[in-house]
Amino acid sequence: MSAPPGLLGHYRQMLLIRRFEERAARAYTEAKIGGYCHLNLGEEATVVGLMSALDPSDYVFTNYREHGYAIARGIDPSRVMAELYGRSDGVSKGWGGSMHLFDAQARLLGGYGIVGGQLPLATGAALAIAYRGGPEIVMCHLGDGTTNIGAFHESLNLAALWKLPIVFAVVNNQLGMGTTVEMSSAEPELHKRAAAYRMYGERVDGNDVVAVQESAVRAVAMAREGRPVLLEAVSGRLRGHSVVDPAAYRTKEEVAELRAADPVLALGDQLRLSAEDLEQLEQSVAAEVGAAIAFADASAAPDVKTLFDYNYATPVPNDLNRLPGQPLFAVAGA
Amino acid sequence: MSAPPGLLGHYRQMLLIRRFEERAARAYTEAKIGGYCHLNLGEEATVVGLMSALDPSDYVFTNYREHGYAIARGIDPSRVMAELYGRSDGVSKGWGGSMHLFDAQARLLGGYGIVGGQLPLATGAALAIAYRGGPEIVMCHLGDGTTNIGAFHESLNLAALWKLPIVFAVVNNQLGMGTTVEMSSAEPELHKRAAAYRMYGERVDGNDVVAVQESAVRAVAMAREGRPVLLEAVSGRLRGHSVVDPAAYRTKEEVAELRAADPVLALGDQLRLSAEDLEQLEQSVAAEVGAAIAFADASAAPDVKTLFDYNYATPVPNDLNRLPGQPLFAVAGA
Amino acid sequence: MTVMSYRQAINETLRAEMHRDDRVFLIGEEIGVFEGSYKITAGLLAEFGERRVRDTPISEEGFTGAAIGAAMLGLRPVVELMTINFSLLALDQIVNHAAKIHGMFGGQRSVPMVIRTPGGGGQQLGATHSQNVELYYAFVPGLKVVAPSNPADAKALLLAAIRDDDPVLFLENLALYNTKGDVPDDDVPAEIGRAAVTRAGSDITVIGYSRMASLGLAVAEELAAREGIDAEVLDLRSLRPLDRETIVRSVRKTHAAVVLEDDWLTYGIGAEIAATISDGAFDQLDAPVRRVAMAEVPLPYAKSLESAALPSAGDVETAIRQTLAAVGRLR
Amino acid sequence: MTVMSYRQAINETLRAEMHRDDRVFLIGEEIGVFEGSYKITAGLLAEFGERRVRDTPISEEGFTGAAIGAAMLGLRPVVELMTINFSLLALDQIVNHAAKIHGMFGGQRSVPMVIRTPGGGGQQLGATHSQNVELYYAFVPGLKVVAPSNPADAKALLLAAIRDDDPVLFLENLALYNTKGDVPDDDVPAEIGRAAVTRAGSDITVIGYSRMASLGLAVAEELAAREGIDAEVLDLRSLRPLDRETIVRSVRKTHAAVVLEDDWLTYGIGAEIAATISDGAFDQLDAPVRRVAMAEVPLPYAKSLESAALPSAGDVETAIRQTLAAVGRLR
Ligand SMILES: Cc1ncc(C[n+]2csc(CCOP(=O)(O)OP(=O)(O)O)c2C)c(N)n1
Ligand SMILES: Cc1ncc(C[n+]2csc(CCOP(=O)(O)OP(=O)(O)O)c2C)c(N)n1
Ligand SMILES: [Mg+2]
Ligand SMILES: [Mg+2]
Repeated sequence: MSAPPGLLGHYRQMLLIRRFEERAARAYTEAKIGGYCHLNLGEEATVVGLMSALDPSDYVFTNYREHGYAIARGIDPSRVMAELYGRSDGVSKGWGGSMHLFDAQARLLGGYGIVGGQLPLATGAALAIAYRGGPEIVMCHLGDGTTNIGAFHESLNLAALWKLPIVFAVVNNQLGMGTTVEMSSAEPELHKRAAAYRMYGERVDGNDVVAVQESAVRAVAMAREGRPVLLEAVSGRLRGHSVVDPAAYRTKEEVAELRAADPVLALGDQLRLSAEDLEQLEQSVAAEVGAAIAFADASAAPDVKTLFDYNYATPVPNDLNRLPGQPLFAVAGA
Repeated sequence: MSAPPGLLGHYRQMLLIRRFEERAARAYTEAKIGGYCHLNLGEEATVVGLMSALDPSDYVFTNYREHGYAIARGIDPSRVMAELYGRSDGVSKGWGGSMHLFDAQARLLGGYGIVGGQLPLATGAALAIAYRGGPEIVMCHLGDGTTNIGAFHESLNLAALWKLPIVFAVVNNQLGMGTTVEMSSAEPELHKRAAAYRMYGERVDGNDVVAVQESAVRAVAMAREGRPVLLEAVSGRLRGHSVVDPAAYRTKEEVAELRAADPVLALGDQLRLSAEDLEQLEQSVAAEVGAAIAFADASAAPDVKTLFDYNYATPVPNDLNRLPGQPLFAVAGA
Repeated sequence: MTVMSYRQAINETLRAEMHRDDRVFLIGEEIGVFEGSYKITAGLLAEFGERRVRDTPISEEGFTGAAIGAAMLGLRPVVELMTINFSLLALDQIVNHAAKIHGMFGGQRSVPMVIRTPGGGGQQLGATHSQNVELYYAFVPGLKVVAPSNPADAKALLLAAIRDDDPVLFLENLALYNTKGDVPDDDVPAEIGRAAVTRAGSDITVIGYSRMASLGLAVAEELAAREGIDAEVLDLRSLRPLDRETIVRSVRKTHAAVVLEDDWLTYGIGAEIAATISDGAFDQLDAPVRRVAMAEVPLPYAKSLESAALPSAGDVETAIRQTLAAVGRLR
Repeated sequence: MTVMSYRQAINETLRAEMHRDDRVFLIGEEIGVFEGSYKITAGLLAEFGERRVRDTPISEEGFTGAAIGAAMLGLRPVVELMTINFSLLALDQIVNHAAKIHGMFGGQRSVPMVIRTPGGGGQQLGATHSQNVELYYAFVPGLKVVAPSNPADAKALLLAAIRDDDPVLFLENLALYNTKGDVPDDDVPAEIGRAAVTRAGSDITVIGYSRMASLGLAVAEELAAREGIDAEVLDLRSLRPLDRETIVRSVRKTHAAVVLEDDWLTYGIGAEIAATISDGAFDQLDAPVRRVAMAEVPLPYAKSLESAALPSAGDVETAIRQTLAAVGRLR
């Protein structure tokens, strides 16, 4: 193949995320996946660009729109899909679902469904690194809408004040559900909010994987020196907020614009791959996604006997392991 | 007297607050006042300068360090002192105490003890004004330490986004309890935090009542046009965080510096009052404070029968009006 | 009477109240352009415009507090908190401000506002999105908490809540939104603080609220039809104030009780109901009050585990049968 | 054994644990330079430096969450929340994050942290600063909640909490800080999840925790000395898990119970205790369980009202006497 190997690798990863997400959407309509399911469709360049800047020893905290990050982190897509299926071989053993992917080994420390909930946690992880004098950094992803919640302010202030090794990466897809960034942020150029903390802030084109990677590498290097960064990558969301959202609030023009800026197609064009190479790539990706589906389908649902297995890390007496129909005390006469 | 009448009025008000607070401190040590008691000593120029910019129809939301604001609002110091005494003639009928002064008539809508709690409320009051198309504005006071809490971020963003008629006035006494502004705010020039909301921010010398008034008048005018403002007045706290805090964390030099910058003394000097005029002023202020103490002392403690009087504005059945020793149901055999 | 869904009952009541009173306005995340995460506010932005239907940034604490402030100035905001799980971020504003302002300042201002929010599990939303934490509000003096279990009550209680001068938490339930029922066409507000006897009976008292009141009624009807078990069913409707009188009166008649709740057992809402019964009907109770409640775990995503952890019709039936057996009244 | 205050017991235990384990560090508002709002951390900044004693901005949600994140990486933070009232601002981090992380992710990481915070009224701090909302934490699976009532337990439970791998809320009480008692010199952690019988007796069981356990014991001792009433007193010590076994065992012996709590009655901690007793000792209970609890108002500032609203020794005595009278055991 003719493209630079690094970039080709990015492309394959972006394509894998694309096909994984499309397949997840289908599985959702087939009722194989339940709950909420938020996809990274349209954000692939941002996802891959950001994650490519990290060392394996770095930590990642992210939100509920995180399948792509897990895959880009090198976690087996089969274990990700199994989690979406709620199966025991899922990354979170079926306890988390789409919104709560976690892999301690890969140092992907969640997957959080409460908007902004990951920010203080990530800040604390960075504090732990600084406390120990470790060389790692934390990358914490958040959406544009998330910059308006109190935890954003408190976390960035703490990180800047304490000079923590952390990159706050805003994935600005310009919408929080149906609300535009202009409707929700009084300063819609989100990287400028770094000023409130004397923090370095930067905006990058989130559809350009190379640009994102460059910015992320710079940000990660700063963070490693104890200078936290607010990095904003601007992209778009190709579908609704979650699988079930038809996104009726978007005009045809907007959708057309988004399609035209599709980062996967754009990188594909840029790479000038032959039809053959492209086909081969698509097939290898399809095989991987197919294997993930097969793996997820074959994996067992968690056994009800395990319901109380994770109550506490340190077991204690008098913990109540009772199913809803069971009496609190032995029933007389039953 | 030779000084401009406006300024003399300011001086008298500042002196009244000074003497009121000193007397309150004494009453606290005499156990006439309980709970926490935070004084405005050292902040008199800021208090009077800010409040002088308001119309009577404007609304004020403030925090637990608010005796001075109540007095500057024209509320009878006797009713303020009676509240500190926990008496039925207090502005909050003895229910609030020092931290929770409230006078609906004077449009001083509290007095809040939770740091930052007043910010969303004040923002909502401004929203109500905008909703009705009224000409009023809201002034909301907060301390420097309060700029680090989530509610600050959320409130300023809402106010800017919705173009609300509100002035956020940061009373920067450079300390939150024992923590310096540099230890707590990654951007210690607090007015600059307005940038995160494309809001106008300004810093003024809080020891200069004329400068504070000028800035406040400008801010209030902007707010009245739907342009919220973050106004920061820098002053100092002459004593501890509350009456019981000896402020051991402060060096002698710092204290000396604060004393040298005492805004009441400075304005007194500037006004070049004759010893006679000064004495007369002191006496009239002392009489007012003395009357406040006498009034508070004479006011009755709230009757226990009134304990459940404010449970609900709209009464409903089955409200539980039970004292701690009373049974839930009639006691058999009792 | 019109048959409509719980969702529709809320939507129409909001619309009617907004027409009736200009002080009533809606505020919350995604309630306008998006028409509500659960489409409760569908059509209202188009009908009333942005002044009356205010989309907010993701700032639960900020906009809930702003609604409190607006209420202090005499408006009557109806806040939507997308789910009760997110209300934890606004808890300080609700508990330390909305609930306190009337009393703490000696009754000078009230806070006439409604906070609408759904609870409920069973949708595979995982541990942070499937909680029933109405307890956090029902515990707090100064608040009122209502929890309709059917469309008619949704209307009547929402009318009451909007017209009440105090802060009212109006608890909805994800699992009820699509349930249908008769709704009176007239505007008759319910009385906050009163439970309802939704089925009169003499064998045992079954007590619930929200989804569990509806489930309890369904199970009771089935047991009556199938086996002639004659349960009395109470729907609490109001969690604060709590209608102890109606509860105790019923149990003094039936001499047995089962309490149904969708939250965790230990310290859950049912604990107060059980304690109240054991106190007020002490000499009339023939068996311990049985509580049916969620398993005490963060609710898992996997369907197998989630189903096991949540109270089902079968669990309710088991509890009723075992309690009747204990009092020797199982036919 | 050394006689020391509750405050001192906590201070010394923190110091000892910090010496023992470098992963233990303190984080909170005003704990360093200011030495703690209630001086619990006095001397520790000077001894351990800023790395181990971290003063924070006023950001309850942020620094509590940061402690959780640090715990996820293996540190053992001890958070001070200045009072439990302010914990409401950190509630989402505690309930939706600290309590969930172990279970929701399938047990991959635990959150070994302690949150120390005092509750309590009676200091004329007003409605927002005088609450007892331990219920909010005791209700939540995934958390552990302990509440020492005396210096020895403060030490033993704090040792246990710091060495435990789960998030533990360690409830202190403003009214107890200056109380003194014998404290063992050895480091023997308590077992979390066990109540203590602080006075053995046969006439009635008196149950409390934190301040009310200490008050209950004092009243029981006085009634014994004065009138020969022989009450058994239980100190719950752990609110989650709740030691139902010890509670039920005692009441099955004494056949009567009074529950003491400093929070609001309806839905308060005592409701679960009463419900548990009525269930587990149903056939052995001779009178309704009596609850002594706060009046259901936002606690007023004025001393006259505050005193009336809070449970006193007199209230405890009344409840005990009336319950004994009800069972015909008042001598
Ligand atoms: C505290 C909280 N409030 C509301 C929600 C519901 N919610 C889930 S995602 C979302 C929008 C988030 O927007 P953004 O931060 O831009 O992220 P995106 O979904 O676009 O990736 C909202 C409001 C939530 N999960 N948590
Ligand atoms: C949410 C919350 N956290 C902590 C406190 C305790 N507290 C009261 S005042 C204060 C310092 C506030 O500092 P600042 O905002 O600068 O105001 P100042 O007291 O200097 O006027 C603190 C931490 C509180 N009342 N509320
Ligand atoms: Mg977005
Ligand atoms: Mg200050």
